[in-house]
Amino acid sequence: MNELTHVDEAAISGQPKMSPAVEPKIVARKVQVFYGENHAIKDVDVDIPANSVMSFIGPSGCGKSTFLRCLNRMNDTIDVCRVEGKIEIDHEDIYDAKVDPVQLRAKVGMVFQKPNPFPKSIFENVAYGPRIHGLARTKTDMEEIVVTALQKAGLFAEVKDRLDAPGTGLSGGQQQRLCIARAIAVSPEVILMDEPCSALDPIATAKVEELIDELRENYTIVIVTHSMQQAARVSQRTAFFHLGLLVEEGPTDNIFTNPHDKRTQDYITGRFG
Amino acid sequence: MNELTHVDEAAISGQPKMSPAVEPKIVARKVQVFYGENHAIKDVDVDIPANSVMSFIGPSGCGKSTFLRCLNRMNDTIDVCRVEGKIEIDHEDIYDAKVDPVQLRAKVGMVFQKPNPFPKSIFENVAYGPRIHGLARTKTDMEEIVVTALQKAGLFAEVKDRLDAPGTGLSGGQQQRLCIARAIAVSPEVILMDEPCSALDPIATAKVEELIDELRENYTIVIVTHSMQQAARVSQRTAFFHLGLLVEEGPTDNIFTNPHDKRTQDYITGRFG
Amino acid sequence: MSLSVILLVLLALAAVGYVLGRSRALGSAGGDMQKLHSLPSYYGWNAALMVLIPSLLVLVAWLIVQPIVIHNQVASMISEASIEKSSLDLVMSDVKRVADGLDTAVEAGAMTADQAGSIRTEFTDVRDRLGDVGVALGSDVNSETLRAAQRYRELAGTGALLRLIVVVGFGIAGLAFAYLRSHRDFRARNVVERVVRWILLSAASIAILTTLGIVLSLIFNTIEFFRVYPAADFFFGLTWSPSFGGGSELGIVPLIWATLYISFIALAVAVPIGLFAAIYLSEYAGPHVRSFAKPLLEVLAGIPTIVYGLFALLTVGPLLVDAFGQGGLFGVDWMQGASSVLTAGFVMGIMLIPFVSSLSDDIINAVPQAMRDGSLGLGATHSETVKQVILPAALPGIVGAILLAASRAIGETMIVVLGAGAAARLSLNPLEAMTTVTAKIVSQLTGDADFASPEALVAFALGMTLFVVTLLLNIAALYIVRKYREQYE
Amino acid sequence: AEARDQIQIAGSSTVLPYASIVAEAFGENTDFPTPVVESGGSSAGLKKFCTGVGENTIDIANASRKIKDKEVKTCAENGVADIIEVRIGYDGIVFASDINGPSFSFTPADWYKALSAKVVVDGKIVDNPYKTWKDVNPDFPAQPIMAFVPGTKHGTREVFEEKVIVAGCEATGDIEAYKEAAGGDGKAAEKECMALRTDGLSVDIDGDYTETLARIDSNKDGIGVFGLAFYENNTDKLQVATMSGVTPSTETIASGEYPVSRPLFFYIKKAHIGVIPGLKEYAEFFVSDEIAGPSGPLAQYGLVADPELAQTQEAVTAETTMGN
Amino acid sequence: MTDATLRSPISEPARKKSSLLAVDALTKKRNRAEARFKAYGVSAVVIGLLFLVALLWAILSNGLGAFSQTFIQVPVRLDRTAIEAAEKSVVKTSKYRAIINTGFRAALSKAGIDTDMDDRGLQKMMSSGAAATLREFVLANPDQIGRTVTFDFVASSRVDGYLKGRVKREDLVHDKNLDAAHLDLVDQMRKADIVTKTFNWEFVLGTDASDSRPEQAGMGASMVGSFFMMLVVLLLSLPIGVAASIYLEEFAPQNWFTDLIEVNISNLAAVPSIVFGILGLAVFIQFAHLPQSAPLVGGLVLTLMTLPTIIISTRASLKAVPPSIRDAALGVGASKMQSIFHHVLPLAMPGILTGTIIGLAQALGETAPLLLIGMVGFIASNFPEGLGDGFLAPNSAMPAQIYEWAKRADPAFYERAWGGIIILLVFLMAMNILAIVLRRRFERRW
Ligand SMILES: Nc1ncnc2c1ncn2[C@@H]1O[C@H](COP(=O)(O)OP(=O)(O)OP(=O)(O)O)[C@@H](O)[C@H]1O
Ligand SMILES: Nc1ncnc2c1ncn2[C@@H]1O[C@H](COP(=O)(O)OP(=O)(O)OP(=O)(O)O)[C@@H](O)[C@H]1O
Ligand SMILES: [Mg+2]
Ligand SMILES: [Mg+2]
Ligand SMILES: O=P([O-])([O-])[O-]
Repeated sequence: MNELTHVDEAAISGQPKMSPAVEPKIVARKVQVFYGENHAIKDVDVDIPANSVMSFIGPSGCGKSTFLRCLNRMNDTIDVCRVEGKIEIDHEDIYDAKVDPVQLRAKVGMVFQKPNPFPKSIFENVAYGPRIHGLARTKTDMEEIVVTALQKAGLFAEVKDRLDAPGTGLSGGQQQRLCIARAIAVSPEVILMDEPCSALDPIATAKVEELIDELRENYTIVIVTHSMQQAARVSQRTAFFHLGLLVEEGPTDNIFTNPHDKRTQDYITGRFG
Repeated sequence: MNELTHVDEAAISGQPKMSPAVEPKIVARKVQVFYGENHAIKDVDVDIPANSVMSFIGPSGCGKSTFLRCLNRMNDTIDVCRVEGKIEIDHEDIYDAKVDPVQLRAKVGMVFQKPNPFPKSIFENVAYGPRIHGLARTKTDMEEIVVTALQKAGLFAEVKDRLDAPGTGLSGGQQQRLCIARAIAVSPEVILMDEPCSALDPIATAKVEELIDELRENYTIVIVTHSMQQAARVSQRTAFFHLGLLVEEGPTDNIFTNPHDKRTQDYITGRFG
Repeated sequence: MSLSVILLVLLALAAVGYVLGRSRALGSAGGDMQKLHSLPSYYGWNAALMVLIPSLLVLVAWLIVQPIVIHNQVASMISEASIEKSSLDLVMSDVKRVADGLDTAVEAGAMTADQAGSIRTEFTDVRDRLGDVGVALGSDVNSETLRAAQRYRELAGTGALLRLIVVVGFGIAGLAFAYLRSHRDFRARNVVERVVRWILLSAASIAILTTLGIVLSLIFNTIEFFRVYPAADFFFGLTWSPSFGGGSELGIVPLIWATLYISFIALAVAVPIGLFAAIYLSEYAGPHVRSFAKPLLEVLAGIPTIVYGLFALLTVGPLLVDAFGQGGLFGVDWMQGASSVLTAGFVMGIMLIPFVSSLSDDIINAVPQAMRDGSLGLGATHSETVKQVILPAALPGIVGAILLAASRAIGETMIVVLGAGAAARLSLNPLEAMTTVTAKIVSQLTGDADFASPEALVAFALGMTLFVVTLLLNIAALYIVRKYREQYE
Repeated sequence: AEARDQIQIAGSSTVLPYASIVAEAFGENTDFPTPVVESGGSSAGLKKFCTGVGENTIDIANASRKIKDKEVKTCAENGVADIIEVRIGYDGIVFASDINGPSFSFTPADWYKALSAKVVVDGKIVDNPYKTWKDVNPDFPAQPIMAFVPGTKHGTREVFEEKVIVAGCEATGDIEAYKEAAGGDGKAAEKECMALRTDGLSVDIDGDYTETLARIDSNKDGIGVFGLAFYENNTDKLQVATMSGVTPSTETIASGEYPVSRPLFFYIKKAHIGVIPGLKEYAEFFVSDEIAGPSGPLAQYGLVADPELAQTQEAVTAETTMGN
Repeated sequence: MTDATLRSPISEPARKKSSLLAVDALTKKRNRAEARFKAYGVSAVVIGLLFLVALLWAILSNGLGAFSQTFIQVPVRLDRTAIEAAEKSVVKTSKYRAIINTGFRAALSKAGIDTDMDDRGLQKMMSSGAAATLREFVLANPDQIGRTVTFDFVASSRVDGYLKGRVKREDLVHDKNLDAAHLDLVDQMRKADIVTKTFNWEFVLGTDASDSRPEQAGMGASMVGSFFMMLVVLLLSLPIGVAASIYLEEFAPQNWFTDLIEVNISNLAAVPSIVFGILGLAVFIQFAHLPQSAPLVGGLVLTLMTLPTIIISTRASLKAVPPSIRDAALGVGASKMQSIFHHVLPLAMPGILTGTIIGLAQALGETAPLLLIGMVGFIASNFPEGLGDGFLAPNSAMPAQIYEWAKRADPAFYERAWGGIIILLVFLMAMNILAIVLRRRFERRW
């Protein structure tokens, strides 16, 4: 522990902090990710402030999802994937041997890019998380949690008559919202959302954005999005990734109005490639 | 055949044509789709003109994907799904017993909402269609087809060094583009795209839109999208679905600037729900 | 010999058909594959199938009919007197043997073909001549037999020639037909796929045919059994005690009971161990552990059951007696000898481990990673993910594996005979010796009782009853699986 | 169709060892191919034998019992009318226990009292109360009764019941009590004698003598019923008990001194003689003095040579069928 | 109903902030459950492997002895008159034994061993097959008559057992096949290098021998029988099983007929193997007139028996292939057939191969059905002469051979039965190795 803290201090102090305004919830330093030979994330340093929304933008394949998956160690499940560097949440190194990824993931929830409902009923899909974390004492508690989560995700009205139908029989956008409901039902501290609105129509998108705004008060949210409008609408800070590098990071307004880096500028003006 | 044409005429003449300007490629009349008890598409009539782009918009779960899947009979694969009514492509009833769904699907290609690459190499993913349709005589031919398709889908640059790597190891957006490449590699007459850009960043989206525009000259394209901007940018006609009904259909400009139906108006102004 | 020639000719024709069909289709499209309805190879396959299928069907029919025709022709040459002396069947087999002998002699060069057709018993000792080329005959050849044999050879020769002509003719006709049809608009793929589909259907129908065969091969003797033994006593009798002298009691109840009991114990051993092993191998173990542990466990399925039987009798049984027998570890006197339901069930369970583990492992492995990610992403532990997401998704396959293991348990003999004993008993105590339906089928079938007696015939009735009982169990299982099936994606 | 050129034999597993010895020697000593000897039991063999005549059926059935009249009838119905019966000798049935245990000299009465389901004690028919051999006969040690007897599928069981249990029943006089209870019905009384106890002290063996041996191996108190040949090959593990004072051996059985034995047979389809090459030669070879005689390899292996072998030889040579 | 009217647990988090490094009570509990679960898994595998080790230990310790064999070296003078006399008698081999005896005595006295044993006694040292070996040699090499040729005769099972430690001096008191005097002789002969113990190729490659000659019995012929049977099983059951599964899983309409087939298949799995033997006897032998005891018939019966196993496992793994893969193929215009053969089948391959491995293992070790079609017993001590013969000539199979040996009286057969099991297992592994390697290559997650 000692030795590790030691290294931390050194590593962190050795880097200029990018957003000293708020106390950062998540601190990443020199993160490298390899898929076998493929160097997918290169030397990424970023601070993610608490109780705010940060969005990751960048061209497809630049490593947004990969980096996001580092934050709750979902990359552990990919055999060929190797993560280096240091990521701290609340000053605790999440790659520390003592950290239990299970507890980490309960604290850092995730909505995946491809909707992946369980082959269970809609109700069971949402109830699953609260049940394993023991969040509901009674059946009524559980029902309340499920209904609330579905409402938050804007799905309840559409499925209230068929909570027992399989979640896999929903439309693409419905599945996505089901996955959002599933993630917020366990009320994590940090929520990672990988393109949560990509399959959603504008109205559903607006609802989810509203939800994100609401959640921000108590949670730290990281969202990957392809829509710069969305990034502008919901996030306080934005990070721009390109070819595995974090090119630029800062207050959303700055990034969009006054980017420092040529690549960022090119990207947001659509002048890329 | 005679008898069938007979019925057609009656059915079609009984309905007011909605877009008499161009010769329609696809004509749908009184289409009903049921998932078991769930009545997902109700009485949809639509003409889709040749050599143009038509977009389907509407809130999530309204039946866009379901209707799209009727057009190449992909719904045949879902046991509980039942389709009624008549759909004609080039004046031939595609639900006729004589029609070979395989030939139909070769003619009517599809990009699915959830990217579903084969667990094979990237090259094989794209080469598969051309191979079964005998589109390439030699290995070089095949390579050319694959490379061209990947280039058109805007993926080639990113994967050219790892054409032998599995397609499932790509990022979400890359997988989506791979599926687009796979669909256009067999050069169908009609291309159905279910939210092809939902996982794509603006630049990739722009490329795909460019591709759609280019393809329009020779192909008929139907695209499901959540982005009204995208619908406005790429399509000549737009159809708005709501709760399984086709509420309104017409030239894209009209729909967005001067919708007849209250529901359409509400939807495009974001005043829904 | 000529049969393989025909087959070779047909194969060659099929190959030619493939090439011709393909090239003609391509030609009709001006060499442009895209103008064809189907891939060129489908036209080739179409032609090949058109050559093979009709001609092979004709060949099979010919193979069945020709011997009958020849047999009848030759049989008419045999005099009443010789039939009187033995039987037509035997005389005919003698004829065939002599004919074969002549063939062999010609082949070996001991006779010319002419000689073989013209020798007479009056001038030649045929038995001797044939003996010289290593053809043993049971007795001297009389002139009638020899003439019949020569006629037989003649007919067989003509038949073979005709057969060649007709079968190859069909092949050529099929080839021509397919060739003419190989045109760019011809839906070759659909035709080929339809044929393949028929092939698939006929493969599936083999199960029905097998069942039919089993029922037919059991039913007559079963009926015979019920004619000599009252059905009610058989189905409801609580005692099983056959005896040679007659007066056997042949109640099936104790046997069915023990069958279910032993199978249950076997599954109680195999399912937890097998399932946990499968989960461990597919979810936790690294590729190295997996790649050696899985095949090793599969060896358990390949060890002959007699070894398991001896293992039960000599190792497991005595251990159990040490524990539960008189003056044993637990000081209880529940077990008399090494043989018991528990002994057999336990050892059978070991044998069944790979049935559960290997099949389940494959199924669990096939559950998409996205399911695991979804669950792990919610903060579930690996075991929670397995229990609540993966196993339900893999359930149909796992149930299939368990059913297979159960089936195997019901059908097992050797382990029961050695591990559970041979005496039928109706008891709840798993430490007592009992025996199963299958074991009794084997013992009554291979026993010494008069084969027309109820003691021997009962084997068929037992087989039939077991068949019906398992059929009912399977229908129930099918129903349950249908009800709880979960489909991912 | 190719003609069959080797003799096909099926039937009793008791006869199998002898048949295999003869078949092997026949193949070695003649120009005929070695016959195929299937096992599967007397009943199954006779059943196959009686399916009909012709190449597709077997030529010889081995049996450890005489063919039954009903079977002869079925045979005849299927065209197997002329059957030559050949008795090859006798199978001695012996009682043996673990070599390191005490030795026994039994009488049939001891076995009856030890194994019968019911016995007569003080004039009353009661469930068998005996638990040790000493209870049965005070001369015996107090070893728990544990008998491994042939299962009901075995022909040996019939012999055991008739020549040991019923004989013992008669010797003790218990049969009279049963007869009385059954109202004078002798058949019923015999049945009563033969019913073996089901409390686990008498264990049926449906398998072979190797199984019986293995069971004695795992339970040293056990006493098993074996074939003489099997015992003679396993004298390192087993000690044999005398019956009524006679030690079983090929000599004592042949002379009739030792009472428990059964004849072994094989049956030939006469119709196949002259058709299947070597069939008659095989039969003659089998019963020749050099093979089946008292100093031949069969006796060497444990078969009790038939004192009337000469008659059998004659019958075979003359192709005398049953009933003639 | 609007969302705002509902109390939301999200605005007041149910879990208080906690350190990741300190594991909370619930997580501890869940982790313990996790550890337990994993431990169950490990112990399941370990238990399975322990049983395997125990069984293999039993097999090896009992069976390895069968792989060595004692031979006695005897120079035999092939005397013409003696041979001619022998050829005239009914049981010629018994006369040849006398010729061997003469040679044997000479060899003994040459080695300075004198014995007063009679001829019968001497014969007990050697397998009764020795005479047949000699006769065969003489018939094959008539030019050698008159010369002296040195033979390695197989020693009798008792002598062999003595050298292997199986037969003890004190056991021979009641043994009529050998007595202590013989053992003294063996000891002396060993000193004189007349007896040797070598690897027993005859056991691996040879044919069965009768009950009186365990020392001569080998697995070779039955291995060939099993080989041809397995060939039939593999060539029929794999394609038919896979084809049937594809039909049922992918093409069959959901109706009563499909259900009937489905129930039938699972029911066939529960049919005792001996019933398949009854079927084989009735259908293949009595109805179709295929020959008795033929590996072809055995193979057909075992095919029917193996089919359910392969079908059940294949269907389960076809079911496990996600529908999106099928959609993807259909979407680019592949026919259903193509989507199955190009995409679904390769993904289902591991399960199919597992079914094949288990099904073949079962078929390879099965005896009961062979009993009824005549492949158990003392069968054709000859190797098949060609391919056709391999399928049609009477032959046994490995498990039947083992089963036969296990029943025979001479304890030497017991050793051979276990040795046969070793060969069977080696055969099994050789047979499966390809499937196991293939399966590893097809295994992947998506
Ligand atoms: N396989 C299925 N089984 C049962 N119901 C289904 C199935 N697929 C879709 N549905 C239902 O049919 C309705 C229409 O679904 P569809 O997928 O067409 O919606 P959509 O317009 O494509 O929505 P989205 O934009 O979210 O993809 C929805 O209510 C959905 O739940
Ligand atoms: N499982 C994997 N195995 C190998 N390479 C992978 C894997 N997942 C992603 N990659 C590669 O890593 C790089 C980054 O992928 P990532 O999924 O992080 O992109 P992304 O920014 O999320 O893109 P998108 O917006 O398209 O989802 C890509 O080049 C991708 O091909
Ligand atoms: Mg991504
Ligand atoms: Mg959709
Ligand atoms: O096999 P058997 O008929 O002799 O018991």
